Amino acid sequence: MKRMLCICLSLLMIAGTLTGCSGSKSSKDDKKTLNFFNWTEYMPDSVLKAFEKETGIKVNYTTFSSNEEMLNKIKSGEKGMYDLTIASDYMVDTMRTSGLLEKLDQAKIPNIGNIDSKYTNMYFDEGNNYSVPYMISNAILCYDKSKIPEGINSINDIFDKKYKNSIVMLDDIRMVMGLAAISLGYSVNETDPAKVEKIKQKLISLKPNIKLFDSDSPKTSMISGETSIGFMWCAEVALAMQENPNIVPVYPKEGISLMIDNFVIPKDAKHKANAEKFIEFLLRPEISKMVSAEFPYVNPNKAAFELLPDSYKNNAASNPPASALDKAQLVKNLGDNAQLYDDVWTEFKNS
Amino acid sequence: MKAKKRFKGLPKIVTLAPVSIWLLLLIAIPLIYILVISFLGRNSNGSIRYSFALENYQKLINAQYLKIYAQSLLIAFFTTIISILLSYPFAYHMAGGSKTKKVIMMLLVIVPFWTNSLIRLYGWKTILGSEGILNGLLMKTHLIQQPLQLLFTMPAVILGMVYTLIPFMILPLYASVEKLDHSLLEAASDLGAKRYHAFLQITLPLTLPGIFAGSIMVFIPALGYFFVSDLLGGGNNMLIGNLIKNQFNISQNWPLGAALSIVLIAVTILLVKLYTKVGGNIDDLGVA
Amino acid sequence: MKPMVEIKNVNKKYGENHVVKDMNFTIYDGEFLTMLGPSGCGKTTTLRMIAGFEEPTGGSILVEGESIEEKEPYDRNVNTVFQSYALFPHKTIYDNIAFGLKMKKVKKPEIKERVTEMLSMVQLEGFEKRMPSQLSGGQKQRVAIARALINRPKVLLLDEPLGALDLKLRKQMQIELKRLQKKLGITFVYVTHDQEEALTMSDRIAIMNGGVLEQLGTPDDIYEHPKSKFVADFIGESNVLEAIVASIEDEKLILNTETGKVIGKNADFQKDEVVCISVRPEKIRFSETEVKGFSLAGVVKEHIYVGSFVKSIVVLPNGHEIKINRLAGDSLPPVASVTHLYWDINQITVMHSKEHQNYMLIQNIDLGGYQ
Amino acid sequence: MKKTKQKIIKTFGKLHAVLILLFLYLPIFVVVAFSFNESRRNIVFTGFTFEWYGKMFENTRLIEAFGNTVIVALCSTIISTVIGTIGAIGLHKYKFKGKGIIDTLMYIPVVIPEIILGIALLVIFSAAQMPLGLLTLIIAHVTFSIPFVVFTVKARLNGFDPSVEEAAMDLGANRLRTFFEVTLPIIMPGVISGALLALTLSMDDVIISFFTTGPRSTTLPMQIYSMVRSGVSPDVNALSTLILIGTITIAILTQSGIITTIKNNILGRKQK
Repeated sequence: MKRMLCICLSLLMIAGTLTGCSGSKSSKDDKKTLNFFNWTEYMPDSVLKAFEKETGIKVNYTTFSSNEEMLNKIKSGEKGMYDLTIASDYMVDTMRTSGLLEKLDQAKIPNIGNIDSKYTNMYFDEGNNYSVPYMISNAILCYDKSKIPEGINSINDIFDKKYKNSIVMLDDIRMVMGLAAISLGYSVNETDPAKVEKIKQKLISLKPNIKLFDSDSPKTSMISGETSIGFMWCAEVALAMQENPNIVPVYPKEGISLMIDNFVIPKDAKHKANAEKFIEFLLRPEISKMVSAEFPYVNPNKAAFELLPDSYKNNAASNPPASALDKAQLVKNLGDNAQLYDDVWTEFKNS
Repeated sequence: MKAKKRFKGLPKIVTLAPVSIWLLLLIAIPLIYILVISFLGRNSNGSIRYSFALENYQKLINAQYLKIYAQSLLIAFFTTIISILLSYPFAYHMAGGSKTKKVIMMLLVIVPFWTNSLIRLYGWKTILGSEGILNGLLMKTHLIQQPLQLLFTMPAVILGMVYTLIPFMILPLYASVEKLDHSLLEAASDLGAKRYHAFLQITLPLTLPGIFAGSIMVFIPALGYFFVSDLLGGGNNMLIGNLIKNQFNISQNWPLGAALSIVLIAVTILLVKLYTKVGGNIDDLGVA
Repeated sequence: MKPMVEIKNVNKKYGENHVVKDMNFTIYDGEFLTMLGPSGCGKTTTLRMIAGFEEPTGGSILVEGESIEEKEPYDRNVNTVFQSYALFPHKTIYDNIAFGLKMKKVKKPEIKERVTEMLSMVQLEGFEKRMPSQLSGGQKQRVAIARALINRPKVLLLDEPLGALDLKLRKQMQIELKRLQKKLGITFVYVTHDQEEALTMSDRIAIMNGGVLEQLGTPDDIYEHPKSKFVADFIGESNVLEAIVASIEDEKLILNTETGKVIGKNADFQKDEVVCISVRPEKIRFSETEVKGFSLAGVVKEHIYVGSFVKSIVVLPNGHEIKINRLAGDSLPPVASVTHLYWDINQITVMHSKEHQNYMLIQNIDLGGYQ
Repeated sequence: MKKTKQKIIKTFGKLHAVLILLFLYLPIFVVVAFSFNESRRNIVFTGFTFEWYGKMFENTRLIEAFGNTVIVALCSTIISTVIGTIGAIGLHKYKFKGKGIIDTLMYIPVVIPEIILGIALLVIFSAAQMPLGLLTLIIAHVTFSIPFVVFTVKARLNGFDPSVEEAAMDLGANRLRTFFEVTLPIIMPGVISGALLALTLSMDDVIISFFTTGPRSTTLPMQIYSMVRSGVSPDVNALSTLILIGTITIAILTQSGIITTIKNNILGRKQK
C-alpha cells in the first residue's frame, strides 16, 4: 500500500510541474513580452489575442481590484516590474507627483488624436505626457421599474423612508460620499469640516435604506431582485439591463461623479516600447469598439464611437446624455484630509 | 588511536537551524518593519513620513474604533460559542466510533476545507438570498408569504464565520476527547454518578484543553475574516479586518494600519500566553 | 580470564549533579555481571555510557582493550535490551529482529536463516508477520533479546529487562536468560534494582550507591561479607548495630554496643574505633541465659510464621528491633519474655563505620530501670 | 431502562453528526449543482449543460494559473513539511537560548493580518532585489505554512518513545538512517496531516499571493478571486467542482494508507 501511495504522489508532482512549465512557456524575460497590470474584467481576451497575433508580443496579464492595490504593489515592489497599467484620474495625479510614472513618447502614439478633447489635458496630467484616457465610468443610479413604478430622477428621492432596505450601493468611500455631497450641492472633494459633517449626517440618514454594499458585482443584486434601487458604475447598469429589462438608468439632475481610467507606464518599465505599441493598438477605432462591446463603459474614443451599434448609442447607461457630463465632477486627492473622510466613512458604516 | 571527535552539536543544528533561520528572516523582520512603521507618520500623498509619531496609537482610542473592536469581539465571541456547541457533540460522537469510522469522519470534515472558501460563501448567498433556494422552498410550501430577510444581517455574518471556522474547532476537540480514556467514565458511573454528572464532573473538565485550543483557533481568525462580513453581511458593519484593509487601500495610511495590526497581534499573543498559563497544552493547538 | 569491558576512572556530571563518581572496574569475557543499586545510583547511566548513549565527562571505557567512549553507539560492537523493549512499532517482528543485520548489509537469505534460528531460540516460531502491538509483555521482551543477540555482539547490555513482567513470568525469564548466556558465552552486563534477581542470575555483582561502586564480588561474598553498612542493608535482610571496640584479644574483638557487649572477628581494627556489625537474621541464636562474652538482651515482641521459616522480632532496651529467622519447628522463647542473643563470630561481619561522631553523642545515656 | 437511554443518546449523536456534515456540505452541493446551470448568472437554475466545463478548458489563462498553483502548492508544501518536521523534532528534543522567541514567532503567521504580511514580504523581496515570480510565491507560502506543520508534528511527537531511536542506533543505524527507518515512519500521520494543511492553505491564499507574485505567475485562487469579483459565473463553479473531485481523490489515496494498515491489523489478529 505504501508503495502505491508514493507512486501516485510522485505522478501528481510530475503532472503538476509539466502543466506548470507548459503554462509559463516564455519564462525568459526576452524583448517580446508586455507585463500588463490591469483591473479585473476590464480588457477583453479577444483584444489581447489580436495584439499578440499582430505584434508577436506575449502579454502577461495580472489583475488588481482597486487603484490603491495597484499603487501598493508598484510602490513597494521592485522598479519596472510592470510595463503598463491603468489608473484612475486621481491616482494618475498621485503617481505622477510621487515620480512613479514614465513620460510617454507622444510620437509613438499618434492615435491619441482619436480621444474626445473633453477628456484630454485634464488637471491631473496637462498635455497627457504621462497618461492616455482608456475608458470613462460614472456612478449613476438605477431602479427596477416593476418594483418602483413611480421611478426616480434625483438623488434626494432615494432618501425617502419608503425605500427602506432596498438599495445596493458601491462599497467606495469617495463615490458614496460624493453622491451625498452632490445631493447637498457641495463638491465631491469638499474639505470644509462643517460641510463634511453635513454630508455625514445625510449619509447616516440614508443608512436604513441601504440593504448592502457591493463593489464586486452590484448588478447581481439588481438582476436577482434582491434590491430595487442601485448606485453603481454605468457599465454594471448596462450589463444589468441586458439581463433584466425592467432596470432603468438614472442620471440624477443634481449631477454625477466621473472617473476617467487612463493607460500609464510605471517608472523604469522594461518594455516601454511594447507598452506604447499596445496603447497605440488600443486607440484604433475598431479595437476600441471591441472593448466597448464587452465592457459598455463610456468610450472617449470619438473615432470608435461612430462604429458602435445603436444599441450602445441609445443605451443611456453607456452613452450618457451630454447634459449629465457637463455637471460631472472628478474625484481628486484629499491630501491630509483623507483621514477626515475615513473617519466619516467608519462612522457611517458603523451607524 | 583517537576515534574522530563526534561533532555533538550536528543533529541539533541540522534540525533547528532551517526553521529558526526561516522564521527569523521572514517573520521577525516583517514584524520589526511593521512595528517601525506603526511609529511613523503619513504624508499628504499617502506615502510614509519618516518622522517619529505616536499619533497612530493615540488615534486608536476613538469612539468609532472602540465600537468596531467591540463589535468584532462580540461576533468572534458568538462564533466561538456556537462552534463549541455544534462541534462538541460531533467530536464526541466521532471519538466514539470505530477506527475506520474516525478516519472517514475526519476526512469528511477536512475535505470541504479544500474548495475555495469564497466560492462556498457564494453558495450560502445563493441559498439564503431573498430569491434564494431556502426562501423559494418556504414560499412554495406556503409556510411564508414574504421572503425572509436572511442575508446581510448579523446572524448571517456569524453563520458565515461559524461555517468557515468550524473545522478548526472540531479537530482539536476530537484530539482531546479521543485522548480521554473511557475507564474514567466507567469509574464515575461506578461511583453512582448519573450520566450528566459524569459528563459535568469528568468529561468536560478533562476536555477543557481541547475546548480552549479550539476556541483560540476560531476566535482569533474570526477577528480578521473581513471577507465573510463583506459577502454575507453586505458590508453593513465593519470588523477589525475591514478597518485594517481600508488603511492600506483607500486611505493609504500604512502607519495607522500597522498600529492596528500590532494591537491585534499583541491581543492574540496575550491570549496564547493566557492559554498556556491555564495549563492548556500548547501542542493541542496543533490539528489532531 | 580475558577482560572484556574495562571502566577506567569514569565520571559523569549533569551540570553540577555528579552522577557517576570515579568508577573503576573490569568485566571479564563470558561473565554475567549485574550492576545493582537503588534508583538514581548511576547504574543505568554507566550502562548507557558503555552503550554510547551518554558520554563520560572523564575517564575511559575499553572493550577488548580498545577505547570506545568517543565512538557513536552504532560503531560499537555492543547491543542493548531496553527496559521498555523499544521495539519498532511500525515494523513486523521479522523486520525488528532483522534490523541489525540489514544495517550490516547482510544478504537476504542469510538474514532469513538467522532470524528463523533466533525465533526458535526464543520460542517464537511463526510470529514473523506479527506486529509488536499484538504481542504480550513476555513475548515482546523475548523479541527484544532476539533482536540484540542476532548480531552476535561481544557484550550484551540489559537495562532492567524484566521490570514489566509479572512474578511468575519474571522467574521463568531469569532462568532462560541465564541459560542463554551460558549457551552463547556472550558477556552480559545486567542492570536491576531487584536484589533477589541479581543474586540468582549473576556471576558477579557490582553494588552501586550515589554514583559510587560500593562493592564488587560474587553473590555469596557480597551476602556474607558486605563491605559497607549500605551493602549489608541493601542485600538481603540484615541487622546492623553500631559498636565501639572495647578491647582486642588476638583475633577476637570485644565490642560495646549501645545496649550490651558482643564479640566479633578481628580484621585490623584499633581500640576505641567505632564499627558497624552486620548480622544476618538466620545467624542469630536465642538463649535463656547470658552466653559468655555476650550481654545483648531484649524483649521478644512477636513471632511471624513465613512459610518455610519463622521471623521473630526482639526489641532491645533502646527500641532497636532485631530480626531473627529460625527454621519452622525450632524452639522459640515465649513472646514478651527476655532473651539473650549470641552468634558464631565467623558468621558475622564487622565494618569500619563512617558515622563515627554519631556514636559519641549517645554514649552516656542513663539506661535507667532496666527490668 | 438504561439500555434505551443509551440508545437515545447514540441516535441523537448520529443525527447531530449528520446535521453538521449537511451544514458543511450544503453550499458545496449548490456550487456543484450550479456548475451545470445554463444561465450565466448563479441565481436561478435554468437548464442542464456541460458547456461551462468545455469553456473552462479553452481558457488558457485559467490552465496556466492552475499550473502555477500546482507548482507553488506542491513545492511550498514539500519545503514547509520538510523544514517543519525536522524543526518540530528539534524543538521537541533540544532546549536552546532563543527557544521562547522561536515559539512565539511560530504564532505570528497565524494571527498577522494577511495584507500586512504580504506587503512586508514584498518590501523584503524588493530590498533583496529578488525578482517576483514563482520563487517568491513559494517562499511566501512556505512562510505561512511552516507553523501548521510544526504544530501537527509536535502534537504527534507527544507520545513518541525516544528509546526506539536509541535501539536503532544501538543496532548499527547512524543518525540519518535512524531518522528515515524509525522516527519518520512513526510520526508519518502527523507529517501527512501537516502537509495536507499546508496544501490547503497554499491553495486558498489570495492576498499574500497578490503581493508576492510576478507578472507571469498568477495563481488559481487569485484568478478565482478576480472572476468572483465580476459576479460568480458557472465556469468558476465548474472549476471548483473539478478541484473538489481532485482533492477528494488525493485525500482518499493518502488516508486510505491508514485504512489498509487498520485492515492488516484486523486480519493479523484473526490469523493468530
